[in-house]
Amino acid sequence: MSAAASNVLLERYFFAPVGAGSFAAGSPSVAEGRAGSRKRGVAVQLQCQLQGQKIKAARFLAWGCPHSIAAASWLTEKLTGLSLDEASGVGAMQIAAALKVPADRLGSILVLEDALAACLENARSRRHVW
Amino acid sequence: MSAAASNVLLERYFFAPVGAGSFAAGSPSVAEGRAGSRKRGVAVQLQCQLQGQKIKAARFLAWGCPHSIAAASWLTEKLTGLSLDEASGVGAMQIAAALKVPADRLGSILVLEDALAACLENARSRRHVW
Amino acid sequence: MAGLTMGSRMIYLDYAATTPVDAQVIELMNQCLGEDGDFANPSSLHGPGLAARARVEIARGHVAALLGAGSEEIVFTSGATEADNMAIRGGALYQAHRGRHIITSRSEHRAVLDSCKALEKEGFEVTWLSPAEQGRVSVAQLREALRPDTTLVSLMHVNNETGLIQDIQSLGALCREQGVLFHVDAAQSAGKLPIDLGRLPVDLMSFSAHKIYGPKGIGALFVRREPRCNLFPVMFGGGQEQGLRPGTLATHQIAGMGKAFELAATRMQADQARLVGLRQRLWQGLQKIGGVSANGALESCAPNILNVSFQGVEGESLMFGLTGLALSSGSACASSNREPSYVLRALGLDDQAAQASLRFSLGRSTGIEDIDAALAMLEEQLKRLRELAPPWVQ
Amino acid sequence: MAGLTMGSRMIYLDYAATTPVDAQVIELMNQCLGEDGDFANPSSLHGPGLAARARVEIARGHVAALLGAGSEEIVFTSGATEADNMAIRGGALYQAHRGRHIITSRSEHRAVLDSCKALEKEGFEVTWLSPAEQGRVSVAQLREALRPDTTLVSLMHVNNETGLIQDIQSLGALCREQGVLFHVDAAQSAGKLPIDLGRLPVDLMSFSAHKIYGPKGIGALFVRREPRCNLFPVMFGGGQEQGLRPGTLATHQIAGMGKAFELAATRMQADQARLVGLRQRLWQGLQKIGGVSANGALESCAPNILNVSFQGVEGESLMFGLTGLALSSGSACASSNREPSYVLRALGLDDQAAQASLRFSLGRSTGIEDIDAALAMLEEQLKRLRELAPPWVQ
Ligand SMILES: Cc1ncc(COP(=O)(O)O)c(C=O)c1O
Ligand SMILES: Cc1ncc(COP(=O)(O)O)c(C=O)c1O
Repeated sequence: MSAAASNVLLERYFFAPVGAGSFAAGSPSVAEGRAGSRKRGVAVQLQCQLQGQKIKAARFLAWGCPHSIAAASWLTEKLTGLSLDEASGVGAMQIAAALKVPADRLGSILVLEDALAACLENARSRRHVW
Repeated sequence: MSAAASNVLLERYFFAPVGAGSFAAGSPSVAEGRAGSRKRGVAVQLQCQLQGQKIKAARFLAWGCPHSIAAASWLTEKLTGLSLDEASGVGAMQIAAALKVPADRLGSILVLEDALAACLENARSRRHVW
Repeated sequence: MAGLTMGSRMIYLDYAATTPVDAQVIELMNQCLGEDGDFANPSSLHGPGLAARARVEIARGHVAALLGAGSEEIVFTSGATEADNMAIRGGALYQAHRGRHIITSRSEHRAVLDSCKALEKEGFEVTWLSPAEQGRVSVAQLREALRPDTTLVSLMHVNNETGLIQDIQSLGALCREQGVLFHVDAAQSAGKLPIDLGRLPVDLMSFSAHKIYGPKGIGALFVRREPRCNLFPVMFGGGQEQGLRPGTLATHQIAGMGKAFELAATRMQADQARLVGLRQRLWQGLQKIGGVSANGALESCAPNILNVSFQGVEGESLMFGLTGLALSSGSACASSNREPSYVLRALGLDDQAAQASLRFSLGRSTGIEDIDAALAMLEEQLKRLRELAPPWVQ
Repeated sequence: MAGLTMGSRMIYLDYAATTPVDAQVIELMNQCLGEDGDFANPSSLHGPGLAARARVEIARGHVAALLGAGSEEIVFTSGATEADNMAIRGGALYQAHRGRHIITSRSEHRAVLDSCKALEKEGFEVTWLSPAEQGRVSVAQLREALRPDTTLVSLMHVNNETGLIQDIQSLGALCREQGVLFHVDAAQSAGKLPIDLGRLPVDLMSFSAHKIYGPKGIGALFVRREPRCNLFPVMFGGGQEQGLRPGTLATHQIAGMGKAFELAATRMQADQARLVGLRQRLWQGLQKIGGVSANGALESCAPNILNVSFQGVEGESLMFGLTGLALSSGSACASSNREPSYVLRALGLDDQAAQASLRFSLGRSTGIEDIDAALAMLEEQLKRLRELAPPWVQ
């Protein structure tokens, strides 16, 4: 319903987002990262369910522009099956390119990148406990 | 073909002018008056064929706006049968009222009045000769 | 009633941005276009020109009649934007020898705001009133702002984003008392609320045809004759429209505006009564969904507009999600850029709340089933997007 | 060919005042008006808005294509009058820091003359060139008028009264060489003469739709991008048209203009060749009647216009007598008042000769039989009025 409507991937991940939701909180195998705020116009929560070094599954919650929601969804799909090291190689530019995010929306993607970083950081810090 | 087109008398006397033309020049029974010029935008020539004190017939030639042509024609009709004294009672205001001449065209009618005055003056001056 | 749906069940609820042109208006416009119609230049003195001129003057009469104005007080323009520019710029420049202070409010249409800002750059002083609750400017507030060098006050009748109705009667009375020109942008009120310029203390009033089922690209400025209101022209040329607005008169556009105003005169009461009912249904439905607040008390707003803030969702995603609804999140003009509505900001909303607001504007073809379908779509998207939002976001 | 006759055999020979709208243009306009059409606001971001926006951009492409311009260089306005105002006022104000001298000619359209006069009142200096033979401005004349503080030159392409074609290529080259903005009013030439803005040294060019079978009330200004030409806006508001021209985009008007320009591109050559022939027939017929002189050499004038002075008749009576002909004695804009044409005066005609001049302007529906019928009417009235004139009048 805007000029962006011709972006097929954007529409798919926005209207039928995979990975939407969250895992039961407090599980030791779930790492979580948050970034953004209402004031910034974007807020993302990313969770990864770990199996050893691997991301078995990922979930997101997002509040923000359509690109931020779609990108968060796309990211959960992307992360699934990656090792933590591989996951930390996924950056804002790759996400933006995949979803054809316009330049003026890169800010939202950077917030998403922050959430991923926080989540991976959280995952690594948890590994000590196991 | 202008805003004045709704003026029936104007149209009648403009498109089918009675009294158009001139009498053979130099006849002792024909008085003539001229007024106006190209520069003024109106020029009228009025001739009266006299029979004693009476105007037996009148003719005009006119160059100017539609009102001036129609008014000159109307005047020749009006003059026919009048005595010279009666004729000198016919003035610009009467002509203008009869043809519903708008205020911004009264100048043309004043030229016509001048032509009438000159014609009657000429008529009176000729009476001495007879 | 059929409801105005387009393509794959698109429900149009953006009548305040623009309306479809009424079938009777279209028919009349078509009579002024082609070889067999009155296509000639209304300034030409030949027969076809006079026929076109007659069309123009009939239309002028209809516009004047709806407003209780004299025909000679109606100047056709290319729209309300141009009328606003003419009134504000033209009025201020004409009065510049008396003073260089003008007054307006922060929630005016951009045509007014930007006209005032342009004058500011040229050395005029502008007082920008901050409307109080719901966007209303009070007489006391205006009185306080008036100065000996104030020459013009510009305040809109009905706000295009919230629908708020300004009390132009009282505000105008104060202006008249102080000998200050009073301009009112009535683009959103003409044909929707009764306007009687025979009684209203208004010197200049702007109108647009395309907000009431007339064509886009045509409007008018009311310029009072008694007491006479003089303007400096903003455009120069062929001397049309009493020297105030040059350019070949667009017969079909003017005729269309005249017809639209003529139709509004007969339909206004019934139309608006029906819209009050539909808006009520919409508002009740929204309240049932929950997490909503109206930007403006319904009874203070024009019956065709309902502006609502939605809690717990981000505005752009809400709009993007509502693929079946054609409506605006800000004013239509502002909606090409992503800045939050300055009108809602002026009402005290923060950026996010302003952005998560929708303007529902209803019109002649809106039916009950459109309202119900819109509510169903809203409910679905609101539920989905609220569930997607992290609970820790305020 | 049928010929455009109205009511009781009215022959329309006033295509330079305005043209009827082409049937294909009307059809397209109608697709943008009603509920089932693309009536939405082209600035709205919803589906219907985007559909309307697409119509606008397609039209912009057609206008640009006819002129060899880029789409982004076309700004839609309410007509050539507004475009002239924007170019002259906007250009002069933007450049005011560099200088306050502008140059134009005495035979421009009133939109240009009056825009320049308004600037004169605001402290700008204007050099009013007196065109030489036939209304032509020479490069030498322009060179002499240029000063270090000259910022803008405005000269028209085709004169609306005489049809004279100005050598804008050479005049523009001089302006470019001197770093001076060059504005050209092309209301009478677009779609009639080839214009290639890719090559022409013109910075700003004004257009109107209703002179080439498009609707009245819509036009455009070409604003060159390279080298970039900047303007100060003359109207302020919603930011449409790159901030240069506010107001809701009138989709049907813009679409209509686009179609008219698209059609002109395909028809121009054939149309004009035909008109050259018809004009030749008219001119030969007039010469046979006698007592006529052409105001402008035919080969220097646009093929659709023939301006003729008639000896021995007064102008208003000639017009009044020609009930079956719809044509102009001056420019259409000037024809509401009775002042003799200032363009013809500038050519050296006295008041009476200027007034006893007719502008014949031919168009797509003009046929041979229209020319012959017009000649018969002219012969009859000329004979009659000349006989009515006292022989002692010069
Ligand atoms: C209050 C108000 N004023 C002015 C305008 C501009 O009107 P127009 O599109 O006729 O220029 C609008 C609508 O866009 C409006 O809502
Ligand atoms: C040369 C010229 N410029 C400007 C105009 C004005 O055009 P518009 O009627 O589109 O404002 C005209 C026609 O009236 C014209 O002939």
